[in-house]
Amino acid sequence: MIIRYFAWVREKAGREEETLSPPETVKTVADLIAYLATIDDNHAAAFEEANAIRVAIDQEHVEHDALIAGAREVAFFPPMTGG
Amino acid sequence: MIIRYFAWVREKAGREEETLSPPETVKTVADLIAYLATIDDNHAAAFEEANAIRVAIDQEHVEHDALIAGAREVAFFPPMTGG
Amino acid sequence: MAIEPTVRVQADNFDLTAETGKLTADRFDIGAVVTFTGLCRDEGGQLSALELEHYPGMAEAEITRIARQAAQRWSLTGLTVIHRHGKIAPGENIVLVIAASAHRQAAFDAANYLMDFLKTRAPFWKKEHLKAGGDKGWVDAKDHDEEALTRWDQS
Amino acid sequence: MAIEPTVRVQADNFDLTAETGKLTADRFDIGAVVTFTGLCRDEGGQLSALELEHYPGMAEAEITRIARQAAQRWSLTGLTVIHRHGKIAPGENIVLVIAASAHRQAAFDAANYLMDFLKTRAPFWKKEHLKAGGDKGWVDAKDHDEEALTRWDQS
Repeated sequence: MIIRYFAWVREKAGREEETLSPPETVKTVADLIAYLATIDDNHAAAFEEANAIRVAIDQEHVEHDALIAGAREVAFFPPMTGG
Repeated sequence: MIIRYFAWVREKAGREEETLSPPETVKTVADLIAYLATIDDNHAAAFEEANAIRVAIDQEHVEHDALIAGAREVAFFPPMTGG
Repeated sequence: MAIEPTVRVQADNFDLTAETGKLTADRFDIGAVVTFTGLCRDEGGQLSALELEHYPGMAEAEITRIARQAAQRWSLTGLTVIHRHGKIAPGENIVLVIAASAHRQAAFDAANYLMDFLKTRAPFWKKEHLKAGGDKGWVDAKDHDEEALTRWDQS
Repeated sequence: MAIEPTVRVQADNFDLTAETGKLTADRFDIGAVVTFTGLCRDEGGQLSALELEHYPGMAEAEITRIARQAAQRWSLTGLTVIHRHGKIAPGENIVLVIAASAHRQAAFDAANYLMDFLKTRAPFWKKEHLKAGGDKGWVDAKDHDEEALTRWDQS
């Protein structure tokens, strides 16, 4: 699974993307966030304000309760400020 | 007093403008319309549907009950179709 | 203080980029520019031209009056209205409204308001000339254009 | 059938007249074209540039999704969205929406809808770079942008 980070989530995580295989107990986006936050201090900082973080699975917006089964790419980013 | 006509009011009246001095009994726009309609057949045709006709006094929209005292220019035209 | 609108009534066409550039050049307080362009439609393919008759003097005065109302009501950095007169071929431009503001909704609303009031208050009249020769007479005013104004009533 | 929108995400600037011309050329069924241009503001005079980070691929996909919703909801003859990324100087263009329609209100509403949804759904993030060096960090999303969406709810 490819994990991508944007804006301040990217800066805090200290990376643009990484590829990893979360354990089978990780079912939802919220589970994935909790799992990623345990990787190291950078990841912990990136996900400190978990509620503020928006998520896309395979480039579509999803909520934190979405299931990640079958996801190829999961992206984490702050609320968007386009336009 | 200058009287101006536009669009189908102009075509029916058979003229773009004319200068005339209505009698003192002509107080309002409605009075002026009634007076003009008596001038000849063309004028009668132009004002046949009096309710459909819009009026401006000195280039500002007015209603048919507006007073014409002091008016320099009175214009008659159909509902506008600009834009 | 409300800005002073730019109003032009002309036979010539206008250029969107050029007119917008006049409002935005060397400024850093504009976040949003909304333009409205009205064009001559001819879905039936019958028209040779639309002829726009206008009341010179009053056309400029009335558009200016409406534009000043918009500039009072919304916080704008610039407002331009250009209305063409004379014969206009199908597909050509008729009218341009440009509203510039710090924020997007003021620009959208001001341009929308301007167009609603221009339709029923600006002294212009349209006659349809036919390719086959002659004309279809004067275009009737539409009731729904008059009704559209009520949404701008302020309580 | 709803038209297919044109969506571009690019570093380069765009031209209003040229982009509008692509939608209107050789057509006689368009009565109204509304354009919205979003520009980089800098009222305090502190910014050297706004940097727009985006999510390549998703940015195009999400804008296309929003644009198709607008094309379903309103009767349009054309719809173009161009969103820039990278460093943008104060006063420069950021985003362009063009909605063309037979009738004016559809064009206004579609462009207005597009901008509301782009603000909060298109994956772009703004960072403010300062003339004095360094940056002011990432621009916060605004609550009122999220609230603006509720007016588009359909009953």
